[in-house]
Amino acid sequence: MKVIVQQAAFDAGALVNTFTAAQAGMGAIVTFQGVVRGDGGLARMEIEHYPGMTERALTAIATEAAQRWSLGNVLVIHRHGSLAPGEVIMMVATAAPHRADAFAAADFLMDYLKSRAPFWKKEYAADGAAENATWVAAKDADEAALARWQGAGNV
Amino acid sequence: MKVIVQQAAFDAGALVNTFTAAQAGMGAIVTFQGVVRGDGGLARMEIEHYPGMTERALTAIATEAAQRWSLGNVLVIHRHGSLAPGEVIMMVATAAPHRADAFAAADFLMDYLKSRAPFWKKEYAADGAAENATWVAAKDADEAALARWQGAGNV
Amino acid sequence: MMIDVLYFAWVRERIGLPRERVTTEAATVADLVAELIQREDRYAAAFAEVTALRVAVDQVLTGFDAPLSGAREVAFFPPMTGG
Amino acid sequence: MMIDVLYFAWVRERIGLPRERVTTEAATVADLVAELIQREDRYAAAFAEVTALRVAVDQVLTGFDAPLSGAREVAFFPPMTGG
Repeated sequence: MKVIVQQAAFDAGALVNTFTAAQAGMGAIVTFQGVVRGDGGLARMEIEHYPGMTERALTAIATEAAQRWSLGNVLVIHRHGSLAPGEVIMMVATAAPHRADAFAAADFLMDYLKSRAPFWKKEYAADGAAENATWVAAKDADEAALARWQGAGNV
Repeated sequence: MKVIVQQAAFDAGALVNTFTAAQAGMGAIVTFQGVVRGDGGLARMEIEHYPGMTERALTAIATEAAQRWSLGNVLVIHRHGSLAPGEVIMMVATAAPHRADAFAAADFLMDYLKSRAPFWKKEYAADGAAENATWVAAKDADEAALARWQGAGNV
Repeated sequence: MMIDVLYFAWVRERIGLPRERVTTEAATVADLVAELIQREDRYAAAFAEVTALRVAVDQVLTGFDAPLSGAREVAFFPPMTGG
Repeated sequence: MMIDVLYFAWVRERIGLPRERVTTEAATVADLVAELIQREDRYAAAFAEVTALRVAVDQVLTGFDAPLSGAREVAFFPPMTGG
């Protein structure tokens, strides 16, 4: 299990290949990448996080996934700082003997990461003015999504 | 939408990066990779397919996914011929504005690809003897999995 | 009419060839299977458990009751195991 | 006792600083919030809608009724929006 929090861009494809090559006996690899959308004239976003707690929270979520499903490995990488539209914000990867576990675990990781890992996004419009920047509001749907996982997996 | 059927190995990471970079306004990229497992002393597998129908079936499945969910793009690549344990058999990638659609579409693609695209696997043990090679049997669970998608998405 | 008949995986192995051109007046896939079974034991062996087989007419999955009128290509194979 | 109090996102912006060391005898997170609100308007503004906030004690998410006994670090922030 690996959890990485960094400001720098990462090569998602290279990470995926390394992750896949490191598995033994895993028939299924699922990845999710979150990408900055340029909707509504977004120029860039700033991602703030809580150093220390971020790594703890991501590790706890990954550990929970590994307890619920039969997984060979889990990778979580999440950026912070300034990101432009089209940039990859984060990625999760799961390896499992069977595809249902790999899919469910990746889906679970995303739902929990969104609502339980301490990241906050601030969006800057094209004029870049700080006074026009707005914090992204959490969606009720994101919190509601967690209820899907009550009793899911080997719990 | 892109469907590729080939014998040669492919660079999954490079394909993922190209796929991700080509999207506009898509916030979510999901990939699934199927990998040859070396269970029970498997030395290699041979994947037979039905040239012509394979591409048609994969295109039909990808088109169905694009009709059911709000997707920006779909990629399906599947190998045939001889593959050793650890080799990547196939990959699907989906791009969507939102993660729920990207996950559901990838999951759907895999279920349908497994039971509706004309590929057949034959497994060879370490001795490599053709008379000991066995065709992989379809699982009842794979057929049953299709029922999950009754009415799922925008249908 | 002339139809290309294709066999895949263990159906191909049991019959011993990947494809052949068949002259037939069969109205449906099931009629064609009945004709093939009459030919030789290897066909009978391949089609012994027809419920275990899948069929495609002109590269589209269909049922054994599908009509063959106008069909150019019929393929028989076991359930798929891709992915 | 001395506790490091951290603020993130718009909570940080309203209060105007990312962290501070606070001397308090508050028994719970809610008691600490009540003390902070007394200090200055900017705290009152930040904690006006306490139900819209999340709290972590020693880097673990918890509720506002959580005890502070032995705590070294308390953080206040809006609901997370990662991913």
